[in-house]
Amino acid sequence: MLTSYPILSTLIWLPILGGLLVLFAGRNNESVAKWLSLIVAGLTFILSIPLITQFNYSTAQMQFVEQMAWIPMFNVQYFLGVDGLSMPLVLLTTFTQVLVIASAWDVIKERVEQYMGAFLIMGGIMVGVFTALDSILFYIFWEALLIPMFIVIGKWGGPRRVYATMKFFLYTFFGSVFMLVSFLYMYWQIGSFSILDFQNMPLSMNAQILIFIAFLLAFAVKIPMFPVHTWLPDAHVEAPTAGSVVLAAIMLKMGGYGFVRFSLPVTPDASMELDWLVIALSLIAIVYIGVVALVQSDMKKLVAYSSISHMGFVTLGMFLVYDIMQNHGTLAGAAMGMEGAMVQMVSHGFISGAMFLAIGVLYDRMHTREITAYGGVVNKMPWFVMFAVLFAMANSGLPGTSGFVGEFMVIIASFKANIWYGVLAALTLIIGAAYTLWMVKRVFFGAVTNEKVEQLQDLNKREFAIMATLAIAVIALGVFPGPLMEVMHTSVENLLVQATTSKL
Amino acid sequence: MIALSDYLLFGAVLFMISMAGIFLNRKNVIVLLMSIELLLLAVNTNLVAFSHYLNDVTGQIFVFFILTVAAAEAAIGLAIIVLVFRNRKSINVDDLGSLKG
Amino acid sequence: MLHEILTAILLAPLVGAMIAGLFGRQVGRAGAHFSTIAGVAVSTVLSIYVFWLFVVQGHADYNAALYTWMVVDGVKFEIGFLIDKLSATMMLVVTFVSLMVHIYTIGYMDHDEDYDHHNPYYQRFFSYISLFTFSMLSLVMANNFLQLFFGWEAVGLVSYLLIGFYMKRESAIQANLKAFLVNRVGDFGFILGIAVVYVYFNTMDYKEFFNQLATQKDVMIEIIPGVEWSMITLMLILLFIGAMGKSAQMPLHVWLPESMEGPTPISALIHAATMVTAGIFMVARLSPAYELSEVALSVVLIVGALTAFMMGLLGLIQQDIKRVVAYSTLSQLGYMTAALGASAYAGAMFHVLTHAFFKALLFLAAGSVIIAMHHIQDIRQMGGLKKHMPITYWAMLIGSLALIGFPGFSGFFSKDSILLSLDASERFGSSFAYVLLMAGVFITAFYSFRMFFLVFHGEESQYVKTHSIKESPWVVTVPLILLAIPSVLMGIPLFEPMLNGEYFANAIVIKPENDTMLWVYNNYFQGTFHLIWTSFATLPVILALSGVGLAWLMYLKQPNLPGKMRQMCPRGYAVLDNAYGFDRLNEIVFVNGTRKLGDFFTKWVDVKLIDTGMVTNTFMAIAHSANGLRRAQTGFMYHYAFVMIFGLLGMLIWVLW
Amino acid sequence: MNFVIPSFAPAIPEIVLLVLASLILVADTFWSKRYPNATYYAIQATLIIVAYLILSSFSTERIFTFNDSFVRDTFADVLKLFTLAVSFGVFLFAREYLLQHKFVSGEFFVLGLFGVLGMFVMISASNFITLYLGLEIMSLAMYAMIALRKDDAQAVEAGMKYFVLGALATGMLLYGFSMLYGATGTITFSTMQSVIASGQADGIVLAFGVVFVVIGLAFKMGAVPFHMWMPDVYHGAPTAVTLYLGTAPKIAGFAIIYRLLYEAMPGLVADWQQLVIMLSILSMVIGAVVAIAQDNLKRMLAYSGIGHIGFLLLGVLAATEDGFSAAMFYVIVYAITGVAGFGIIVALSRKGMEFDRVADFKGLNQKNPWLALMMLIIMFSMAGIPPFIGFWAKILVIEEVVAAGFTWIAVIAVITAVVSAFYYLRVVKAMYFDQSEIAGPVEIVSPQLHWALSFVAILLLALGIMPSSLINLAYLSI
Amino acid sequence: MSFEQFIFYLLAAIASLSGLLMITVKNPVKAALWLVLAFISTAGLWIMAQAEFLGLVLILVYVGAVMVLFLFVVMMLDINMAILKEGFTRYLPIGALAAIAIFALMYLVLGPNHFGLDKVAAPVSQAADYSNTKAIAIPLYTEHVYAFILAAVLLLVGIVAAIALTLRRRPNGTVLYQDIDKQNRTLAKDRFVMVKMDAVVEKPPVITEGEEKK
Repeated sequence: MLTSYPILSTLIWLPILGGLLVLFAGRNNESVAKWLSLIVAGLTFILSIPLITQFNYSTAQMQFVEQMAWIPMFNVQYFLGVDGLSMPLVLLTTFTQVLVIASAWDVIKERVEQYMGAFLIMGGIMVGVFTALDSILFYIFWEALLIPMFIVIGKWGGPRRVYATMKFFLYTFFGSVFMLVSFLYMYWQIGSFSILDFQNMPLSMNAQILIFIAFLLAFAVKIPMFPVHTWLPDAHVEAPTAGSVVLAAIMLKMGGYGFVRFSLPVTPDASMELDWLVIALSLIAIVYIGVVALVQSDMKKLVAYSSISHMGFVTLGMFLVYDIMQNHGTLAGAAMGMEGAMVQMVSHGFISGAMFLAIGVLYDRMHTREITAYGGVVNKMPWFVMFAVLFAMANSGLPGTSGFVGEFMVIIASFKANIWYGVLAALTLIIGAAYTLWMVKRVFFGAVTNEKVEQLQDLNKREFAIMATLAIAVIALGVFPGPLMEVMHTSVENLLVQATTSKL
Repeated sequence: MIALSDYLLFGAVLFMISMAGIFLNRKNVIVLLMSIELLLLAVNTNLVAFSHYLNDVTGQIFVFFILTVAAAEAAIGLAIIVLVFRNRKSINVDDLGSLKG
Repeated sequence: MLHEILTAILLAPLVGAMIAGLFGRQVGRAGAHFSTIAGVAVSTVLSIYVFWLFVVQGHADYNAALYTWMVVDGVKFEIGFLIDKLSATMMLVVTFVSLMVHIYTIGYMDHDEDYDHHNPYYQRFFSYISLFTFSMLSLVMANNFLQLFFGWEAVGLVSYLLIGFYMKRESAIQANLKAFLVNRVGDFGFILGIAVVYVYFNTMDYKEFFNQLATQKDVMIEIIPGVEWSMITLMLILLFIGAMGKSAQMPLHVWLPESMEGPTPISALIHAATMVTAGIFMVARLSPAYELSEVALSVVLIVGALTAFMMGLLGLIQQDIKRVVAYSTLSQLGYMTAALGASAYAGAMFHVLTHAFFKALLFLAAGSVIIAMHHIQDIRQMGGLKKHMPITYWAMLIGSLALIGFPGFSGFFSKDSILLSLDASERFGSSFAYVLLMAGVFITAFYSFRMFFLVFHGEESQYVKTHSIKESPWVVTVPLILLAIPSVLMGIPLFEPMLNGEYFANAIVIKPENDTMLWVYNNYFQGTFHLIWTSFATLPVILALSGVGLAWLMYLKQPNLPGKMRQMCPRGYAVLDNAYGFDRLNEIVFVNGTRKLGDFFTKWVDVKLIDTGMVTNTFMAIAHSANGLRRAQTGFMYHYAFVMIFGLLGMLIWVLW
Repeated sequence: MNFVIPSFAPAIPEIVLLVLASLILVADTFWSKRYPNATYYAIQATLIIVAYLILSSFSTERIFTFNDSFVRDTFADVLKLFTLAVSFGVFLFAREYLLQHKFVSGEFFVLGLFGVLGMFVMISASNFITLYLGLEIMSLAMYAMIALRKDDAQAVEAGMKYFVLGALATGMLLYGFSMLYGATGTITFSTMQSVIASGQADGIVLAFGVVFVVIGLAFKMGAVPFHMWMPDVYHGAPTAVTLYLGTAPKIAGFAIIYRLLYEAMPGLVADWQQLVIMLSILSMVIGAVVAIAQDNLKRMLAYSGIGHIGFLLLGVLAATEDGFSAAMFYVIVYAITGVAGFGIIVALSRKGMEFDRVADFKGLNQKNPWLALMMLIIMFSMAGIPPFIGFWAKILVIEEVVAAGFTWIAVIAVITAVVSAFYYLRVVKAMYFDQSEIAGPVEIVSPQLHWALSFVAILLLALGIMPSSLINLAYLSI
Repeated sequence: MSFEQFIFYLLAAIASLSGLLMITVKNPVKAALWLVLAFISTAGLWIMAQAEFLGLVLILVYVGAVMVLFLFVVMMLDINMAILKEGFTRYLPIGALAAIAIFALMYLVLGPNHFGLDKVAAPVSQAADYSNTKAIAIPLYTEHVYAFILAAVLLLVGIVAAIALTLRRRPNGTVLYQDIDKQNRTLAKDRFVMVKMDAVVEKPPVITEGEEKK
C-alpha cells in the first residue's frame, strides 16, 4: 500500500537540503538560485501528491509512518506519520511553497539565494511540524521554524522590521517553551515522547489543567488568539510578501494543528473544563478583531487582523464538542465543528495567502500599503482586481468559495452548541464583509486617485499564474469540499472520541 | 581543659575579623589580602583543632598544604598588585573601576 | 433525461458568463453577447419545456441531487434540483426576463461611453448578467437549504458587481458596498435559520425537512435562560430576516433605492424579476413550515404591510425616474410579503409573476427613456416625450396600468387576490395590514402616474427641446413589446388556478383553516371576466383611479400644486425626503459607531492595553531591571566582596534557620 | 610501616602531562626565539598524546589510587577528554590572537597547559587536599594568564579582581572543608559518604560546612550572587584568555561539584539542594536579564555564561544520577559552544581592533555571509533553539528538574530562556539587519582558523541533529 | 581557670586584638606587623593543640617569608596612605553588623552546645616522645604523596606565574638580556669575523687593525 520510499522524510529533507544547496550554489548567481528553488519546491509538491492518491480513508491510524530510534536514552524517536488531520496541511504547505518561491521571483533583489533558501528550509520544517509524531521532534521543527522566519522578516521586511521580527520571535518562543515543559512532564510520567502515547496516558485533573494551559499558551500565540495576537499584525505588516504568505497560510495553522493534535486528545478533561475560555477568546477574536480590522489603514494589517478573526473560527470549531455533548448528549454535530475548523484552516491557507500575494503585487508597484494611497486600481489593473475581488469575497465567506465552507460549518455547529455562540459567530458575515469590501472599495474601485496609480501595470504572466492557481484552489474547495472532508472523517471521529474520553 | 568549641570560636572570631577587615579596608588591596590571610588562619586553626580533638593527623597535613598554597598565592597576588601599581601608580581600589556594568 | 435538461438549464448561463467574462477580449463584443444570449436562450427554451412538463402536464415533483457537496456527521449536503410547479414557474420567469434583459442590453450598453475601447466593460456586463441568471436559477432550483443559500449569496455577489458596475463613480461603489452589507445583515439571520434547520432536523433537504416538521413542531428552545420559544417560530423568523434583506423589507430596504446606480438592465433584472423576489420565493417554498407558526406569519404580515405603505409614500417625492420605479418595487414587495403573511402564498407568487413582467417592462422603458435622454434620469428635465418615443410611451403606460392594478391588466389580478385574501384573513395584524395596503393602492397609482405624466406629457423641458430625442433601437424596443404582452394578458388565465390553489397544487402547502385564497374563491369568485367588470365599483380600483386622477390634477392641470403642498407641510416632506431617516440612522449608529468602536479598540485595547500595557511594559520592565542590575555591577572589587559576604550570610541564615 | 607503593598506572596521563609541561617550560626558554611556533605545537602535541593515553587505557572501571586521593572512572576520563579537546580548540584560536596582538606566547601556553593539569587533578580528585590543590593549580595559572598582558590596565585590573575575590572564595571553601572534616573526621570522599550515611556526624555542622563549600563552588562556576567577577574578568582579560577561562575550567568546576556534592555528600542533599536551587534560579534570572543591557560581546557572553551556569545547576539540583548526567552534558556543550562563541571574536580580532562589541558585528552578513551564518548558529545554539545542540543541553536539564519534581523551576528556567533569547537575537539582528560600520572586508586572516571555526559551528548543528551519542556518553559515564 | 586555659585565652585575646588592630590601623606596614603578631600568637595556640610542627611552620613560613614579602611590597610601592583610609568608617556599621551576624550564626553551630567538652572530650595528651613532625611526615610522604607532588607543581606554577608577571622586557636596546639559547649555540668561528681589506696602494701607508672584536 505504501510507497517504496520514505515519502514524509523526503518532503522534509528535500527542501531543507535544497535550501542549503541554494544558499551555496546561488551565492553569486541569482537565476541559479531562483530556478533551483523553483525546481526543488515543485519537485516537493509533486512528490507530496502520493499522499492523497495512496491515502487510506478508512483508518484513523497514522499512515506513511516512519519510525526509528533517534535518542534511545530518552526514547526520543524519529517518528513521522500523517492522518486525515495533518495530510491536508502537508499538502497545503508543499503547494504554498511553490507559490511563495514564484512570488518572489522579480521582487527580491538583495541576497536572493538567502531568501529563497530560507523559504525552502521553512517549507521542509513546516512539513516536519505537521508530520512529527514524536513530541520532541515536533518541538524541534516548531522552534526551528522561527529562525528562518526571523531572518526573513528582519532582513527583507519593512521599516519597522526589526521591532516586528523581534516581537514575533520572542512572542512565539515565549508561548512554546511551556509546551516543552509539559512534554517533559509527560515524559517523566510515562517514559515516552511519542504523541500517540501522550494521547493514551492517564493524567490527573490538576496536571491536565496545567498542561492544557501550557498548550494553550503555545498554540494561542501561534494561531493567534486574543489577547496574545498583537505580534501578528506587526509581523505581517513588516514581512515581505512571501513571508506574510507563509506566516498566514501555514504558520498560523500550526497553532490550530496543535490544538487537535495535543490539547484535545492529550488533555480531554481539562479541555472540557476550560472550553469556555477558548470559546470566549474565539468569539472575541471573531467579533472584536473584526471590528478592529475595520479601521485599519494599512492593507496588510487589515488582512492580518482578518486572519486572526478567521482563526477564531478554527478554535471555536474545535472546542464546541463539549458544549454539544452537554446540551445534546451526543457527539452528533461535533464533527461538524471540528471538520469545519480543519477546512477553515486549509481554506484560510489559500485565501490569506492569496490576499497577501495580492497586496504584494500592489506593493511591488507602489511601495506602499496605505489604503489611502490607492483608489481606482481597477482602471489600470482589471485582471488583478478580478482576482483580488474574488479573494476578497472568499475572505468574507462567500458561498462557492472555500472561505464559506469552514465558516458555515462552524457557525451551524456552534449554534448547535449554544445559540448565542452561533449568533456571535455569524456576526462575521456582516463584519467580515464590511472590512474586506470596504477596503476593496477604497483600494480597487473608484476613479484613479493619483499619478502613481495611473502608471500601474496589470499582472504579468508569473503573477497571473500564481493568482489563477490560487483562484482555482479557492473555488474548487468552495464548490466541492467533499473530498477534503473524506480525508478527515475517520480521523476526526477518532479525535472526538479521544477528546471526550476521560483520562482521569 | 580547653574545649574544642573554644578553638572553633577563636577561629570564628578570626573569620569575623577578616570579614570586617574586608569591609573596612575596602580600598587598600594589600590589607584586603592580609584579611584573607586572616581568613586562612581561621581555617587552619579549625583544622588543627579538629585534628587534635579527632586525634587524626590528616587535618594537620591539610594545614600544611594550605600554608604552602597560601604562600604561592601570596606571591602571585603581590605580583599582580605590583603590576597594578605600575599601570596606575596606585593600588586604591577606587581607581580600579574601569570594568563595570 | 430530465436531469440532464435541468443541468443544462442551470449551467448554460454559467458557460456563457465564463466565455464572456474570462475570454471577453478574445471573443469581442459580438462574441460575448451571442454566447451569453445563447446560453440564456437555451435555458429559456428548456425552462419553457420544464414549465410545460410540470405546470401544464402536471409531472410529478422531481427531486434529485446533482452531486454531493459534502457529507459530515451523516448529514448530506448536496447540490441538486427540486422541480415542482413553484420552481418551474420561477425558472420560466427568471430565464424569460433574463433573456429579455440580455437582448435589451445590447442596445443599452452600446451607448455607454464611460469606458474606453480597450476595456471590455461590455463583455463584462454580459458576463455578470449571465452569471446572475445562473445564480438565480440555482437558488430557484435548489432542493435544499444549502444550495438556496448558495444562490442567495451568489445573486448578492452579482448584484454587488452590477451595482458597482460603474466602478469609477463614487456613488456606485458606495451603493454596492451598502447593498452587500445590508444583504449580509439579512444573511446573518438566514444562516442562523439554516443552523436551526441543521440542529433540529439534521438535514438540509427540503423534502426531508418537510417530512420531519410534524414531529418537530412542538419543540421549544431556551434562548435566554427561562424564556422558551418555539423552535419553529425562531427558525422561521430567522429565515425571514434573510428574506427581508434580499427582498428589501423594512428596515433592510435601504440598499435598494441606491442600487439604482447600476445600469438600467440591472435594475430590471434585480428588482423586477429576480433577486428581490428570492425572499418571497423562499417563504413560499417553505410554506409547510410557515404554516406551523402564527407568530412568524404575523411578523411577515406586518413587516410586509409596513413596507408596502411606507415605501410607497417615498415614491411620491422622487425625482429620479429609476428611483420612482425602485420605490414602487419596494412597495410591491411589501404587498407580496404581506400576502405571504396572510398565508396567501399563491397570491404572493402570482404577484411575483406579474410584477416580474410589468416591473421589468417599467424598468426597461425607463431605461429606454434614459438612453434617449442621454443618461439623464431626473424627471423634471423630461416632459412631452410622448411624441418622440411612442413605443416606450405605450410600454410605460401598460406597465403603469398593470402596476396600479387597472382592471384587466395582470397586476390587477395579483393585487386583488392579495387584497381579498388579506381581507379574509383573521391573523393577528391582518386588518391593520389591509388598511395599509389599501392606502398603498392609492399611493401607487399616484406616484406611478406622476412620473408618467411628468415624463411623457406636459411641456417639453429645456433639455428635450434642445436635444434630439429619438426612439430607442429595436434591441431595446423588442423586449419592451415582448414584456408588455404578458404584462397585460397573463393575469387572466392564471387568476382562477391561482386563487383556487390548483396552480401550485402541492408545491405550496396551506393549512385548510388558513387558506384565505380558497375561501375567497369559494365565497366571491364568479369568473374572471365577471370580476373585471364588477371591479370598477370596488374600493381598490376606485382608489387606484383616484390616485391617477390626483396625479393628473397635480402634475398636468395644476403644476404648481405640489410646490404649495410641500410648503404647507415641510416637516412631512422632510421626513419623506430623508426616507424616514434610515440612512442617517445607519450612518450614525452602525457605520460611524462601528468605526469609532474599532478606533477605540485599536487605540486603547490593542495598542495601549495589550501592546503597550502588557507586551512593551514587560519588555521595558526587564530592560529597566537590566539597567538597574547593571548598575549594581559597579566595577569596585569591594562591592563584589560585599555581595559575596552577604550571600554567605543569607545562605547561612537560610540553612540554619 | 608497611607502606605499599601505590599504582601509578591510572595517573599516567597526568604524569605525562606534567612531565611534558615541565619539559616544554624549560624548552620554551631555549627555542622561543628561534622557533616561535615550537611551544604551540608542542603544547598541542602534548594534548593529543595525553588524549591518546587516556583513550588507550580507557576503562569503565572505577580505580582509586594514591591512598584514595586519586580516582579514575569513566566520568573522569570523559571529562578529561573533553577538557583536552576544548583546550585544543582554545589554544588553536588563541595562537592567532597572540600573533596578531604581539603577545608573549610561551608563558601563555605553558601556564595554560599547567592549568589543564590542574583541571585534570580536580576531575580526578578524591579527597579535599587533591581537590584543593588541583583547584589552586588551575586558579594560579588563570590569575597569571589574565594579567599576563602587563601593560594593559584592564587586563591587570581584571586579574586583580579575580585574584582577590578568588582567594576570598577559596578561603570560604576551605572553611567549609574544615567543618566537614571536623564533623566527619575524614577528608576522603568515599569515607565521608559512608560516615554521613551512617548518621554519626552532627547534621547542623555538616549543613554549616556545606554552605561554605557551595559558596566556593558557586564562585568558581560564577553562580549568582558569587558571579560578580565574571563579567569584569571576561571583559578585561585578553580575548584569548577569556576564551580559556570561559570553557575548560567550567568542565573541571562541574567535576568538583559532582565529586563533592554527589560523591562525598549525597547524604546532605536536603541541605545543598535548597542552596543550589537558589543559586540556579538567581543565576538564570540575573544572567538573562543583565545581559540584555550589554554592548560588549565578551561581557554579554559572560552574563550569558552566568545564565548557563544557572541551567547547569538545574541538573545538579535534581540531585539524581541522571540529573548530574544532564548537567555533564550541559557543561560539555557549554564548553564547546564557548569555544565557538569566544573563538569567533578571537578569530576576527586584529591589531587595534578587538572586535568584541556587538556593534562590530553589524552588517556581517553583507560582508561575509558564511561567518554570519556560523555566528548565527552559535547564537541560536546558546539560546537553546533547536535544532542546535544547545537545545538538547537545555531540554535535558529541564527534563531532569521536572523528573525531580520541581516543575515550577522548569517553568522559571524556560521563561529565562525566552528572555535570554532576546540578547542573542540582538547579535543576529546586528549581523543580518544592520549596516556595517566597518570599512573594508571582515575576514578571518588565517584560513586554518576559518575552517576550525566552521568546524565547531557546524559541529553544533550536527550534534544538534544527532545528539544521541553525546547524550549516551554523558549518561553512561555517571 | 587552669593555667592552660589562661594561656589559651591570653593568646587568643592577643591574636584577636592584633587582628582587630590589623584591620583598623592606617599604615599598612603597621597592619602587617600586627598580623605578624596575630600569627605568632596563633602559632602558640596551635602548639597548645599539639601541632608543634605546624606552629613552627606558621612562624617560619608565614611570618618569616610571606609577611616579609608583604612588607617588602608595601614598602616598595609608594602608597598614599591618606587616600586609602578615606571613608574608612563608611562601611563600618554595616561591616560590623555583617561580621557580628556571621559570628552569631557561627556561634550557634560552633559553640559549646555542639563542640563543648561534654560533646567532644579533650584528647589525651601525647607522650613526651611523641614527634608531631614525624606523625605528619610519614603520611605526607606515603598517603599523601600525590598531593605532595602536586604541591610542588603548584609552587612551580607559582614561580612561573610570578616571574611571568613581574619580569619586564624593556624596549630593545635599553637593557641587554642573556640569550641562553644563543649563548649555548655560539661557536668559536662566530666570535671572530675576518674582514678582508684590499691593500690601498696610492694612499700613504696607515697602520690598520684587520680585526674587529665583536
